[in-house]
Amino acid sequence: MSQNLGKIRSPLDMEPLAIEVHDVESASRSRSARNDLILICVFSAVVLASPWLLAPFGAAYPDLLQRFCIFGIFAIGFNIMFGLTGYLSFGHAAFLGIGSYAAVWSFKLLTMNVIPAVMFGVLCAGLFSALIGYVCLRRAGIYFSILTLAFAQMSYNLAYSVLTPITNGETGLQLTLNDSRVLDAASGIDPTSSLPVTNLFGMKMSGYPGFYLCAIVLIISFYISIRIFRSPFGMMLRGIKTNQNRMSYTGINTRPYLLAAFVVSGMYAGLAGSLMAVTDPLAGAERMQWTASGEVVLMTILGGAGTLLGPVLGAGVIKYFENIFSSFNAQTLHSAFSFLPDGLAEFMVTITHPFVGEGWHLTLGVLFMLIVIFLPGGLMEGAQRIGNMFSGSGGKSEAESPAEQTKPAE
Amino acid sequence: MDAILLQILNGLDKGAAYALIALGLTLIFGTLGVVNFAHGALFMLGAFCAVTVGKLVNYQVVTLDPTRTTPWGTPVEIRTPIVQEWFGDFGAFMVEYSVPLSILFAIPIMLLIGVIMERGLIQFFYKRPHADQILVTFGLAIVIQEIIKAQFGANPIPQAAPDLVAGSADIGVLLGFDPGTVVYPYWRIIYLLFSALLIGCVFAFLQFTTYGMVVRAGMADRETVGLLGINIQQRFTVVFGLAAVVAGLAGVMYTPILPPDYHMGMDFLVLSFVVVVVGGMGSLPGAVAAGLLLGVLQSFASMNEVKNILPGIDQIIIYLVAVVILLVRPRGLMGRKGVMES
Amino acid sequence: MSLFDDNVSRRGILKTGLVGAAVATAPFHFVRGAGAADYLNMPKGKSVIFGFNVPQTGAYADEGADELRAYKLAVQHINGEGDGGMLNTFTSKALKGNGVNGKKVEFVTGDTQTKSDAARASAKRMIEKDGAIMITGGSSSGVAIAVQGLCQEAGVIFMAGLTHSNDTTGKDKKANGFRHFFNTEMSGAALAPVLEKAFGTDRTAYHLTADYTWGWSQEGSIKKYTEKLGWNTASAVRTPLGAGDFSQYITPVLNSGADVLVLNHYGKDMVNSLTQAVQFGLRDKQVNGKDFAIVVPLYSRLMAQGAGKNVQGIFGSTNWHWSLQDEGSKAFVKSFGQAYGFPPSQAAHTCYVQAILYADACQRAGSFAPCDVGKALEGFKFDGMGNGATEYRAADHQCFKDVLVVKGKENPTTKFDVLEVVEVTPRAQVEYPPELLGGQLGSCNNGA
Amino acid sequence: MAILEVSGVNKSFGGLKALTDVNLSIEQSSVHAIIGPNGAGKSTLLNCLIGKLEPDSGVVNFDGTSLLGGITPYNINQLGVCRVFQTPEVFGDMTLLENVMIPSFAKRDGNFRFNGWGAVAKRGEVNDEALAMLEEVGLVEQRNVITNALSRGDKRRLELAMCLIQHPKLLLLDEPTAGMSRADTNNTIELLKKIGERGITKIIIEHDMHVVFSLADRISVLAQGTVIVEGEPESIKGDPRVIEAYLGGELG
Repeated sequence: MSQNLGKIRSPLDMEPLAIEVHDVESASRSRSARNDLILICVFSAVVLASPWLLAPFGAAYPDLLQRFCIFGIFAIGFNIMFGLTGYLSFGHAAFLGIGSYAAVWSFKLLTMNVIPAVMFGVLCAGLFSALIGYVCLRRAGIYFSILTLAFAQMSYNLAYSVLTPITNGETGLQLTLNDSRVLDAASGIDPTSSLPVTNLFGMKMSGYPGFYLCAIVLIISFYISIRIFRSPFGMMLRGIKTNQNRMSYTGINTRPYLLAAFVVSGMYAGLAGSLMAVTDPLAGAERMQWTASGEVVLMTILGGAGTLLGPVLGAGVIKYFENIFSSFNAQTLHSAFSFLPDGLAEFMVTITHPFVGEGWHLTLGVLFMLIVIFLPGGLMEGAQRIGNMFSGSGGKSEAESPAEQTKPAE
Repeated sequence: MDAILLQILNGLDKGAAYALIALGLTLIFGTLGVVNFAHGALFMLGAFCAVTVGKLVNYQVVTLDPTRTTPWGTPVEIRTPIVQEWFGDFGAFMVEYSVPLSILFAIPIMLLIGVIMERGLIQFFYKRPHADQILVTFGLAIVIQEIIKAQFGANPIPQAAPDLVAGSADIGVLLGFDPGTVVYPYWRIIYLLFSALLIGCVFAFLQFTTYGMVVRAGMADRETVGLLGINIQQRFTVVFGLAAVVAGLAGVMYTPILPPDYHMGMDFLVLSFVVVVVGGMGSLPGAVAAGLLLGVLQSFASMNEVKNILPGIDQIIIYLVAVVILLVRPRGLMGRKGVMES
Repeated sequence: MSLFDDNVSRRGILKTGLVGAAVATAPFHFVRGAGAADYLNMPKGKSVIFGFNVPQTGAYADEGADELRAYKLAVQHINGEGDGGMLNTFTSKALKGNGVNGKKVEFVTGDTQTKSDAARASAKRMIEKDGAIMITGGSSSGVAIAVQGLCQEAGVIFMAGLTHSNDTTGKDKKANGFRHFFNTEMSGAALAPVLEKAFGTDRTAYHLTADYTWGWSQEGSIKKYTEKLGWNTASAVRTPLGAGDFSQYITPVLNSGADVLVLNHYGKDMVNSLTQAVQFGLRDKQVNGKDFAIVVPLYSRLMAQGAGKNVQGIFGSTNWHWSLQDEGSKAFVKSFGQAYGFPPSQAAHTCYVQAILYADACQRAGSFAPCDVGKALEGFKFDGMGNGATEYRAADHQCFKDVLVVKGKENPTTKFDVLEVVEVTPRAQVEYPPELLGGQLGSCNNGA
Repeated sequence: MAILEVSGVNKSFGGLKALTDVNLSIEQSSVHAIIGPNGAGKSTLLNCLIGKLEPDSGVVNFDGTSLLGGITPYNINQLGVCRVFQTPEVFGDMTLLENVMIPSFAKRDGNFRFNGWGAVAKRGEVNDEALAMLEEVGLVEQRNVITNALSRGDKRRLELAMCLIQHPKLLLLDEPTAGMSRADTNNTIELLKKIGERGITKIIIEHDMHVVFSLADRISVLAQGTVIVEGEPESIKGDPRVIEAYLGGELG
């Protein structure tokens, strides 16, 4: 790059630009590329090592770890729409559900191998999101949100009732012994007397292998999301978020950009949904309900919308709360505070009890309010503030890398 | 014909509830520019005002009778309703009419809750993005809901309408139908009239008081009103309180129709949001019209004749209508340009 | 408890420097452990862990809370604490009040939220993380079927809680799943004679049905048996789950010519639809010269309480009621009432019984291996658990026992005293051949 | 040769007539100023040229293509029309560099191109061109600053850069120097003159007569929605109708 810098001239044919500017610029460009590399490496390491890292927190069991990954993927995808374009979809859970149903049908009709199931799930979700996105993106702002909500609620209500032949209603679509599974049958895999399990070319996809599959997909998804963030496409999406009018007066047709982003994020949702079916081959209609869509909104904002890591972090925190806090009861609290003197332990149990077990929603509600009130940029903003605190109050580092300081936290 | 008439009544009834919640939502949005996801919770809190009053007037002193035991071997509890003990006939009257009486109780309580909410939380969010407002009020809604659940349990708590109006009226006779073909519960008729009255009061308040004038001006152009030097903050607080009272009273009066539980607010919230948007964000007549319209359509869609042709239509009709209206009329039935689009 | 003990011990290991070993083996515990043990989550220490998966939030939270109370009581009784409850009246005397197979029973809890997804997630957590040997509980058929499927795949026993749909032990039955609660087929068979006696054979019924598995199942069964009586079915309308206001579904009943309204609703839906039907004057109505009647085929005391006065005189069926006077019921009501101050619900009863039956089967099998326990449960005959002589039928893992037909009490003496037993329909009358409901059990799964 | 032909354009809002039979003919490479009192319809006219508003009747032809009849703003821009707004329309949450890169991409890649894989950083030529452009308007030092932090004058210069990088055929400037210091105004005039040398046709709406007379080749005076005078700057200066329009309305 640097050898042709000298030849670059101003578009208006003015004097050649000062070379130092370019040197600084290309250095910072390669630095940001290096930062991304470091980010993805650290991210991969943390994700793959999470069974060990999370053990002290009581979260190191396959089902929850899988959920962290799956909802991480879901939130990353949602963030591509909401974080980049600012369009708040309240119907993304529908695509997740569609991905799940499609994957389970693939298990039922074709094969227990996960590859076709995931592909089929992503494809179906992509098609649906293209369809719904095409209609909903005719409107912006809250009207867009309500349109997506309406479509998702319709999908949910229909899945719950008249579409039961496809969705098996409230019970959820399950595998049965008499499913055809034509590919498995053709390749001579005997139908056993008990239910078959999902596999990747013979490797069972439940438990830890299932987690590692999800983890690898999560890492790939994260990598793709970095690419999208850094691409001209991502820049256009951010431009739409910042000033959609200017975009059109700048010669950009925003709707295909939005639709592309919507479809990409719908496919992410479908991917997450099909992975849910891979790790647990049941697809329930509840995962399409508006509250499920609301959950991914919360995850994204909690972590930090528009940041790369935030949504994954938010998904992790919420799923952790849901699974761990709801399983606490008075007994566990007593043993947790048993190190305290009796009276104090009793007191601590009394004040914490309403927030755990069946009251875990209360914790969730309070947490959100605190985050939104004090950390509007989500957990990533919090992390950044703490980071700034430790690296001294701005000063040198800020001067060195103004880009990193002023861009949204990443 | 009789079936259609009944369905219209059903629809208006349901629609009135949507309209009352939507009215407050759109009032808050139009004046304060805040998307209040906790509005359903206010409706629910209103309903629980009635539950509280019901509990208070039915308060019983429990004494143990050691001479008799329950099947599980503990002494039998003797419950004495003290309100009736103390006040005699008036006490009985209070028990009987606890739901209508709750209105008197709910007005100050809801006003107070509204003011506390606005002063304590909402006012810090006027300038924040809508997403933040949605999130913080959603969090608040969850917190309120969980507190109510912890206090009153998860099951619905039925509230009886006064015996005088517990039955149903044969309104068909008035209109020339055969007796017994168009009967409708008295309480639902009362609810409908009450809602109309409440909507009327809100409009009158906005039309004829100086507060209302400021509010209307504020809905038209918030910045200008700010420049007039009027104490806009105080007005905002009052508007919020008013919206809370309207939602609360809707909740109080709805209790004999639907036994309240902690989750009822969320159930109504989503639909009310659809109503607000279909009516047009920030449009009060739009909210009322859309509420009633969607209520009636929902009732019609539930008729067997319709369901036989379009199975499942009753489950999606509201959303379907919302989609169609938003595509045909971009800003809802009566929305103004430029609201909430950027 | 187990959750935290686990953590504490793990921290201890870390401190003692066995970091590498502990950390390296932890995640593969289940994969490799499965090969090493005979079956999944084989208890190794002095205790065995039961997983209680009940709705703690959502529409059935109160039932879930009652279920949990019953489970805690059952655990106490199995471990020899408290007064022993129905263990004293249970005909099998295998349990000695010293735990099961010499191991103390501990438990973990999860929240089903009455959603299939959430229920499976919490069941998975209890199996994978907490090492639960058995999952039990729930208050909805959809959830029961979903969790039963999971337990079959994972290889643990599922003892269903309150689930009334035929499918649980019919179309969707599984070798690892067992149900004590009755089903809609039995409700229909038990209700029909009582309805005939009360309302005659010339009736036209109008069904409002909750639009999901259980609703359809119940609608089908009630239709089948009432039509056998000679009743007509005017219409069967599906209502969305959790509709809240049912007025738009009730008004068409008024002039439909029907003289009986069958409410195939449960929980909140039943409370609302019944209350509203009464408000619309249906109970005071005269059609075809007959008094209009409402039937609620599946009753629960908690719901009857919710509907208040509206349930008075309305027929339905129930699995168990606390006012029963047999020794088993009395013993259970006594120990439950003394512990919590109010009588148990049918959900509490069925859950308590399921926990005891499971423990007893393990004791008799001398093992916790699902296939051994399953064998011990299959065809098991017992009495003294509140429902008279009962059998766990081997062919479909469904308990067969007497069914209660109840009626809303006209003059309740306390707020718990809302239902009266009209008839105890003997088991023979509600029994059906296992092929009737279809499905395949498959083979049992030890998870190894 | 006229690059832009506006003839018989009418536009009313409700009962209010904003534009009445407006005719304009803009010569290629010329600088055409539109002046007039507040509320004369100047901005409305510009809005009709960029597709923000659709006139009720009339003809607007740019370089042989009609700009009316449902043609979208982005298509108009792709034809080579770019506008600098009175209140700067910039990407406030993005850096200056990104602000300039977006129009550059729009120029290069057309109104839509799904390029979600190649990194922006790999498109070195866009980056270099954007830097050069920022250098041009004197904002290169602040290239990594978030735009919202800029002063209004700087934002307008940035917006100018965003238009210039697209090499537009027609540049619409809506009060390009409003709110600028005298020094900044002079810089801007210099800058605009430089652009003039590149042959970009410009329409300028301006209240500052100093700016108008230093730049404009021709001037149209708009009052109450209609063009009352059009001519060379010298002839406009003394025209009594212009003075009357300003004094009768509001003094600019």
